Amino acid sequence: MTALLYLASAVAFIVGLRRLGAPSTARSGNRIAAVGMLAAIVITLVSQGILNWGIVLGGLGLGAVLGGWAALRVQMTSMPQMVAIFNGLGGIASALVAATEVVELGLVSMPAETSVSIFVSTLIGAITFSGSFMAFAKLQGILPGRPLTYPGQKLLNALIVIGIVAVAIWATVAEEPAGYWIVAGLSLLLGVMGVLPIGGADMPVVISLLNSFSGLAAAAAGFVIESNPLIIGGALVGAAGLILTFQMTEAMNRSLGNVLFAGFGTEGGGAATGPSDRPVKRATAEDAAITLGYADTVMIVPGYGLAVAQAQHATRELAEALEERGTTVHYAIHPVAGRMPGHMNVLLAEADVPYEQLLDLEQADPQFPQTDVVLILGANDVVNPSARDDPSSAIYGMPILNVDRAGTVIVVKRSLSSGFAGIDNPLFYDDKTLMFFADAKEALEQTVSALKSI
Amino acid sequence: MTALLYLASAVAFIVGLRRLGAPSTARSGNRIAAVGMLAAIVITLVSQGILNWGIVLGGLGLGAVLGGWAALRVQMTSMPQMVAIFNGLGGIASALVAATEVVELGLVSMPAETSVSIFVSTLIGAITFSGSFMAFAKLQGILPGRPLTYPGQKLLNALIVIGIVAVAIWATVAEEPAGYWIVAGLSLLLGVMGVLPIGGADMPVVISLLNSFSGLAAAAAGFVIESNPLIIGGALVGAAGLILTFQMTEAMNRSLGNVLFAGFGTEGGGAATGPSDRPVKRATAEDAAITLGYADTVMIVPGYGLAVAQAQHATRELAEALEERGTTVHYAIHPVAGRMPGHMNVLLAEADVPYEQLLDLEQADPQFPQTDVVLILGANDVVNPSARDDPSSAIYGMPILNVDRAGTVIVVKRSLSSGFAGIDNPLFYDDKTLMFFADAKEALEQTVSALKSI
Amino acid sequence: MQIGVPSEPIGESRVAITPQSTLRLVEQRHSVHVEFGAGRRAGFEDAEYVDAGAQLTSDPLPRADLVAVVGPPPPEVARRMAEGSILVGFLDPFQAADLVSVLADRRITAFAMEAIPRTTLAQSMDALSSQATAAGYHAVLMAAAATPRFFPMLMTASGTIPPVKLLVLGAGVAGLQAIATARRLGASVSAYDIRPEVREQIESLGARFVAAPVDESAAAATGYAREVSDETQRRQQDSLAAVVAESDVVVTTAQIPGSPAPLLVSREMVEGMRPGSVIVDVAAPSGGNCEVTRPGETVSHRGVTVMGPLDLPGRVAYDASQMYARNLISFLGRITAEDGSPALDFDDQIVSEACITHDGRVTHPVVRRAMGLGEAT
Amino acid sequence: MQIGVPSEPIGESRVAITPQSTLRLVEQRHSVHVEFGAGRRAGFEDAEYVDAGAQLTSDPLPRADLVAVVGPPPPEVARRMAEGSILVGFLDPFQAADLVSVLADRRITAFAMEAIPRTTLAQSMDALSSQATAAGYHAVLMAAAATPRFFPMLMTASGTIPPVKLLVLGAGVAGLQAIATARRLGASVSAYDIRPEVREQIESLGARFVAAPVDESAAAATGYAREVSDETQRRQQDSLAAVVAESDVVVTTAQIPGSPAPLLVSREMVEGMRPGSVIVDVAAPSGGNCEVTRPGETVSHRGVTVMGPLDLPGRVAYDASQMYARNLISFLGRITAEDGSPALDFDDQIVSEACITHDGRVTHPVVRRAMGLGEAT
Amino acid sequence: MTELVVGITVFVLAAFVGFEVISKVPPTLHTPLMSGANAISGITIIGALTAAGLGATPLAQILGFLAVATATVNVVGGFLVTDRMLEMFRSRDERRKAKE
Amino acid sequence: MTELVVGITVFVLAAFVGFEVISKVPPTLHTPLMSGANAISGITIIGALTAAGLGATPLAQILGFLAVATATVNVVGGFLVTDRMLEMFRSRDERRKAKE
Ligand SMILES: NC(=O)c1ccc[n+]([C@@H]2O[C@H](COP(=O)([O-])OP(=O)(O)OC[C@H]3O[C@@H](n4cnc5c(N)ncnc54)[C@H](OP(=O)(O)O)[C@@H]3O)[C@@H](O)[C@H]2O)c1
Ligand SMILES: NC(=O)c1ccc[n+]([C@@H]2O[C@H](COP(=O)([O-])OP(=O)(O)OC[C@H]3O[C@@H](n4cnc5c(N)ncnc54)[C@H](OP(=O)(O)O)[C@@H]3O)[C@@H](O)[C@H]2O)c1
Ligand SMILES: NC(=O)c1ccc[n+]([C@@H]2O[C@H](COP(=O)([O-])OP(=O)(O)OC[C@H]3O[C@@H](n4cnc5c(N)ncnc54)[C@H](O)[C@@H]3O)[C@@H](O)[C@H]2O)c1
Ligand SMILES: NC(=O)c1ccc[n+]([C@@H]2O[C@H](COP(=O)([O-])OP(=O)(O)OC[C@H]3O[C@@H](n4cnc5c(N)ncnc54)[C@H](O)[C@@H]3O)[C@@H](O)[C@H]2O)c1
Repeated sequence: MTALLYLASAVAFIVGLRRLGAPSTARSGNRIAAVGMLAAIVITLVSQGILNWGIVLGGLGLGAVLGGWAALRVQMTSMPQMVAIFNGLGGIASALVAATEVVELGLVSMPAETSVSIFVSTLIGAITFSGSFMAFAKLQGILPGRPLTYPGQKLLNALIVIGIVAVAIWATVAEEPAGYWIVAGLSLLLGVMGVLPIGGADMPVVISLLNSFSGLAAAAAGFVIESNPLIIGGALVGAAGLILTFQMTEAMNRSLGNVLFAGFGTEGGGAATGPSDRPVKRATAEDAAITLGYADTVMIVPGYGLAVAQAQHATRELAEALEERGTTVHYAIHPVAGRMPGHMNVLLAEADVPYEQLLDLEQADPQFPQTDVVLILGANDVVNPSARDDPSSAIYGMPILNVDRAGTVIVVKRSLSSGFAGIDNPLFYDDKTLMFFADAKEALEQTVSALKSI
Repeated sequence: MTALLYLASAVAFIVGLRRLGAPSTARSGNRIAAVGMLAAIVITLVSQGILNWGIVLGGLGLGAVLGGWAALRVQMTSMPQMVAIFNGLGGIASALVAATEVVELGLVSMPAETSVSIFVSTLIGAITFSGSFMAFAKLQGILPGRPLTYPGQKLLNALIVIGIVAVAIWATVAEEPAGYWIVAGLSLLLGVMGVLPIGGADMPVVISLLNSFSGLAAAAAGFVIESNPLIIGGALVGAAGLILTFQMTEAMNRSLGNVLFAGFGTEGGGAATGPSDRPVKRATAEDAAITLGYADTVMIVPGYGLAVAQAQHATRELAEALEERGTTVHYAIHPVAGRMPGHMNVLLAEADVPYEQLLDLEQADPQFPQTDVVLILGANDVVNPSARDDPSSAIYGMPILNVDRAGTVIVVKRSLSSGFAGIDNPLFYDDKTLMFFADAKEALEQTVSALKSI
Repeated sequence: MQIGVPSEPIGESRVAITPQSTLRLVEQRHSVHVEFGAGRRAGFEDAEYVDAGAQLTSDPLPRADLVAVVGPPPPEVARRMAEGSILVGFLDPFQAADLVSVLADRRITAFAMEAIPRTTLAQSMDALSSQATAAGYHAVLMAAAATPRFFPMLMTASGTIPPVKLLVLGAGVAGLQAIATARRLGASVSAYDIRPEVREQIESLGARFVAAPVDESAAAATGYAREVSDETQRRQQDSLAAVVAESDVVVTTAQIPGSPAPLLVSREMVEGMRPGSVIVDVAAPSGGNCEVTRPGETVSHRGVTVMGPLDLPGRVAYDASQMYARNLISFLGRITAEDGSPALDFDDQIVSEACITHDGRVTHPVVRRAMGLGEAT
Repeated sequence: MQIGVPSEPIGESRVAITPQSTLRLVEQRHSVHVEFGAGRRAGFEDAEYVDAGAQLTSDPLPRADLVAVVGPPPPEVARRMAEGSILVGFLDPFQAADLVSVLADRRITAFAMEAIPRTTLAQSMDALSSQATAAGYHAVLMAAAATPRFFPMLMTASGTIPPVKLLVLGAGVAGLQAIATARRLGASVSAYDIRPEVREQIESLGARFVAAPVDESAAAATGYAREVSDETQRRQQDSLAAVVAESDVVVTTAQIPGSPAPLLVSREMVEGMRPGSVIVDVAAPSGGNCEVTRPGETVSHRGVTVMGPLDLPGRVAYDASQMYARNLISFLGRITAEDGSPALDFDDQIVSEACITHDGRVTHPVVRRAMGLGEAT
Repeated sequence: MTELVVGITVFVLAAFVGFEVISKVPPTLHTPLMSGANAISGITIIGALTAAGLGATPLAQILGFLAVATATVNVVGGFLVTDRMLEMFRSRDERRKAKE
Repeated sequence: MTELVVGITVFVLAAFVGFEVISKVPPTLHTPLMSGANAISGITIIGALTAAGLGATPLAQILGFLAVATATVNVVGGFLVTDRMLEMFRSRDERRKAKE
């Protein structure tokens, strides 16, 4: 009966994970998984004949208070750090479960498989713990974000790995618990050393990988105490975390190996640096699709790049797809967008964009504060806030579309290079701006198809 | 060790099934699953300590010869019937495994779960068997395709179900093998009676559902003989078959309940009847996408319906998507397509279709025999073969685009209704024609997005 | 057959046979005799005809078995044709009674292109459609050139220029082509026709349909509109007045075969338009749809320019001639045998309906009636 | 300020101030005095001016603090203006030396719209761009109306009509607009410019770029092209000859500020074109890009129609005037104080560069040089 | 844990894999996929082999023989027929080669 | 079957479910999904509860206590923080309501 109840909570995890993968179901997915977890805890408390109620309830209470407090207090921008810490604690918990087993039973006359499970659980759990805290430190700025490398680094790490394996074998054969603690220590060290050479911008990938590890650690702990729910939950997270890690590296156009061992990573990930060395937020077609798809009002600002990419048809297509979802779409046409008077009109008329959707500067500008998302397609000078803010700018005084008054700004262009006026655009580095680097036509086509799956 | 080898073949099934779901991987998926099956058979022969080698090898040999012969001889058009037969045999095999157990052990002092497993396996296996053969008979025309209904039908079927349950309980409690055979007989009967009221056109759905059943029967047999590979394989197919069944009914815009119990089904499915009561082959956006996506040369024939739907932009989009896949796309413009001279030119120019891709009647007509797929978008009269073949037709003698000389023809229009000339079009009933009933714009948009996932 | 191609009268820039169509005719074993300079005004040089296999001559008429013309020739052309020969072209038989008499007198078999039935089968001979296509296209170009405004919308550093509002009245072949051309140029286009089924066709070109009275029975079996009652006409004008008043350009194309064009835009409606507005009356040859129209002239009425061109297809002479020649050749296919000799089959609906005079008699029943002749026997 | 708007000379249909812009000026505390009928030819009625707050007068000149014109006024206009007042408009100072002298004599401060620097900031005053937009648009309409062919491709029962091949030479503001307009009409468009960066702009309008010599250094810092050597010109003509020969329509717009327009299409090149082809020379006002062009006339050379219109923007008078008036008002903003009184800040680059005469002296250095006056002191 | 519980756990997990493994399948693949899945359900053959191979009574042996034979038809025929159905999805290149 | 074999079977099947369950996830969901999965990996808490609840030696009890506490932080914090991240995906209607 207990086993079946555990199975039910495993099912909750599966369903929850699945729903977490799509924007519309993600919230409910998380809650379903949480309910499954609560059930698993209750089942355990009821069925396992707990003796040390004080310890158990104390631990639960302390953990719940700490976890809840941290989760509710953390800033939105520090979420990844928080996840790293939680993940590290989960990892160490698995290692501690194994350690308790060692403390209680020693390593004497233990079946090989149990011994392997114990060492795997400890190894992975400890790596997860120290690695996650390293990631936290890098993200939080406690450690420098740049990769920390030194000669012989890879050799040293390899030696640690060999050491762990050797000690583990010795400890098992010699039935020597001290060996266990050495392995635990070396594993903690390995976690630290492994994350050192990875750049701060790649930390989300590292955390995701360590998240997969913490699942594996839990599964290993499951083998140790012969508990199917642990194996199932652990394997689930191990596999899902791995897939997710690959998807993250893919979205960065990197390979996992490259992230872990290439010894760079200041670029890529959530941040990239421009010619002015300031970081910008990069977005993919999926990001653009989600941001646009959940907006109520969208303003499209076309520029010369739209003409170069001949993206007029794709633009109308995206607008139609958004309108079908109930979003209000307008176009803000700057008087000098493009390279000839009426350039944008020619293109949009060709794509059959209704005249009523076109707003000129005077009509569009008051709209921006009420606009959820502005989508800038290959425009640059005409949305450059320096014309408004920077008296030293060559275009100071030119009327611009004040897109930075809207909620979020997505800029589609191929690079950070400048437009006709040849000057840098502070808009790209704005906090509310997402840069989608691509040819406008391709970007739009990708966004349209991404929109269909959200 | 054996268990792990079985696990490996189960993995082969999983991977195989997954790959079967996408056109590009389907063939390899089928082969991977087949290899897994071969492995499972070999493992069984090697590990189970077979005593009756003659019987075993005889059965294997006979089955292989029969199955191979049938599979290689069957006409492409009779595939669904063949699948029905295979499926029925698979179902009965599971029932026979359970029966053997009963014959060997009787029902004496059997644990409740084993008894339940035996009855479930027999029930489902027998239903699958007789139901599948009924489906075969309907598809093959041995039985009439129309639903066979009579008053009290549902009541009778309900009585059979109650009878099965009652007898099974009695047999288990009374430890009476005769009861087993009664259950088997009633189950066979239930399969026959259940399929009777379902129309011939719905048979593919029935076969798919029975396919899911045969998986469940195998899983039940697995519980009987306590074999994990059977449970895994059976559960896999049971679940996958169920999902597939839902997808099939969804593609027909029906619910499963409606298919099984509504007592109709001459329409829908693969065939629909037109005003002239001749059947046409219906296609969905996915069918269109696959047919187009795997063609080397596509000719698009636009007509007045394209103009009505204002589908010119969507058309170019589809053409571009196809060209990206390496397909050659041209447009065949009939001189009087539309409602004014040059109607199609106006629209396609607006959508920026390159002039070089437009072929007039004289240029296009010789191309059709070398064209893989013709996509007709809201054209009717201008592709009506009566103008060529039927001297009594009002348009006899008008030059047409001889699209029926191409490999496959996809016609996109909203219904089977006639065009400007008000006459029926035999092209729609041609064997090589797929009718995609939809507004041209919507149809094209759906096809473009379907194209992305094949 | 010997096919003669005379120069058209002054004012007609098209030509009945082009060098390209000469090629085809020669292939079909005809010989083609073209008057010097006949194609010049349409953009075809004599040398091109020669290259295509035609003979140049100063007088193609007397020797020709068949004479191909665009517009109705002066009666003296008919007089100089060989007795028993064939004449094909737009003959305007209702207006040109004297021509018809001469044709009958000289036992000439005359076919009027405009009398060819507009059936599906005869589409390739439908010169009314092909020339209306040219007319509708050019009418919008004339309007665009005459309008002191931009057709398309432009948002520029010098302000936003709204698109021109263009209204098309009568959306047959010419009207639809006008809609398409105006839409290409970026105008905001509305259109109206009395036949209700045209609504869908207007919308299929991306234009708006103007809600004004439609007449379910307006479409006769032929697909043409019928003449409407004075009452209907008044209601039409009432409903259209507001739309016309806010239009910058109006292109009218409404016609009723065999009757004068319906009056759709009254003098007051013109006066309700903004100065600078433009009306192009494509129906001018049959009297015009606008009360102010003076066929063949451009008048300015209270600041509104009203054009009533009579030669619209001729302003696209090159392509209009190409299409016309194609139509003509397609019709010739109906009246010639394999070897190129004439073969008139009056059981063929197309041939019989197109025939105006044959064997000394006026054969076309409506023309007979118009000329006051009795029923044909 | 009292702003005077005289009627333009015959031949100029635009007007410097429109009723809409009158509204704005009145808002800015100016009073506007419009000569009777000044807007008539552009489609603006006197009543509209009155509604917008203008005063009608038979002579707006003597009382005006500022006189707004489109083209260079005859010297007597300057003579009748109040001493010390301001004149703004296209003044053509290089050609109109006598006007400039009179302006200087009467201590009039004269600003030439064409001398406003074409910087990013001055885009809203850039009347050269706005009027070139109108010119490029209308040039294509003229070409389309004059061509005996359909611009778009048509596949009909009367045969397939290929699209017209249209070539644009010089793709500045007018050229790009010509490309866009021709593309809208369905022509198959190619274009060429000597400045290499224009290639991308041409392609951004869906036209083909013609491979002919480009000059990396052609674009001066101003964004204008420079005059090229005879050698380059010959090479240009050689490379263009084949493209020109197979074009049905050529629109030329190449200009070099302050110099005569470059010769791109020689007489032989014209003779290499098919009869019926059309050339519209938008550069006619500065001499034309075609050797055959006679500015202000339409000539037919061996069957090729060559048009050299001088009043292209005036043919879109309504919208061209609207844009011009906007440009003018935008410039006025630079030379008036909050309260509407004149406030000339010659440290402002735009004001100083646009100024031709001030306080009795010719201030513009290039004009001084052209008039043979010494360096300004 | 009892065999039953293990069986149920395995069954549930396998069923989930089955559900998840079939994402949106294009209708043209419905029949081949059904056919392939059907062949996999022939896994019951290993039960049949055991039953036939170890059956003691003649009746059991006959039933076992039938079970093996029918299951084998299902397996062999099923995979072969699926492969034939999938001919059309050979890649462009394969087909080009085949055409030559 | 041994516990080990059962464990491995269950592990493999669950891993497959894990692989399949994550289809193409939009990048904006990467972090929340990671965070949610991380919370699920806190299932190790049931091992921790057993260890702490049944530990006999003081050391085991201390380690058990730590295990429970850390695992609970992971679970509680993980689910809560994920929920907060997912705020932005509330449906249009929910947000409209929230705005009012
Ligand atoms: N309208 C007129 O009449 C006229 C005439 C002359 C000059 N101008 C000037 O032109 C400028 C117009 O402003 P604008 O904002 O429209 O254009 P812009 O400032 O010139 O910027 C265009 C941007 O488009 C991007 N781009 C180019 N090709 C692209 C492609 N295929 N896909 C995506 N992006 C692409 C470029 O960035 P990447 O290279 O990073 O992709 C570039 O920064 C103004 O400075 C105006 O003064 C206007
Ligand atoms: N070109 C000319 O100058 C001209 C002039 C006058 C007449 N005609 C005549 O018009 C005909 C033209 O032939 P055609 O093949 O182009 O057209 P057609 O024969 O009139 O057929 C058009 C088809 O389009 C379908 N349709 C309508 N709306 C649709 C939509 N929104 N989405 C998808 N399909 C839609 C209709 O079927 P559903 O209702 O089932 O959707 C209809 O059967 C010829 O008979 C020709 O003689 C031509
Ligand atoms: N069978 C064929 O394939 C074929 C070939 C060519 C044309 N046609 C059809 O023939 C019809 C007539 O063509 P046309 O352009 O030569 O006609 P037309 O030139 O005689 O008339 C032009 C239009 O004016 C409209 N009209 C007449 N009186 C009106 C009124 N009072 N108010 C408003 N509109 C009025 C008519 O309905 C017509 O659409 C069209 O529908 C055309 O599609 C059919
Ligand atoms: N800063 C701004 O925002 C702004 C504003 C308006 C115009 N401009 C730019 O100024 C430039 C000139 O504009 P314009 O249209 O007034 O120029 P223009 O009228 O002086 O010349 C028209 C075109 O002819 C070309 N040309 C000159 N000699 C040629 C030759 N020998 N062969 C081929 N082509 C030749 C020029 O390159 C130019 O493109 C354009 O690039 C325009 O984009 C910039």
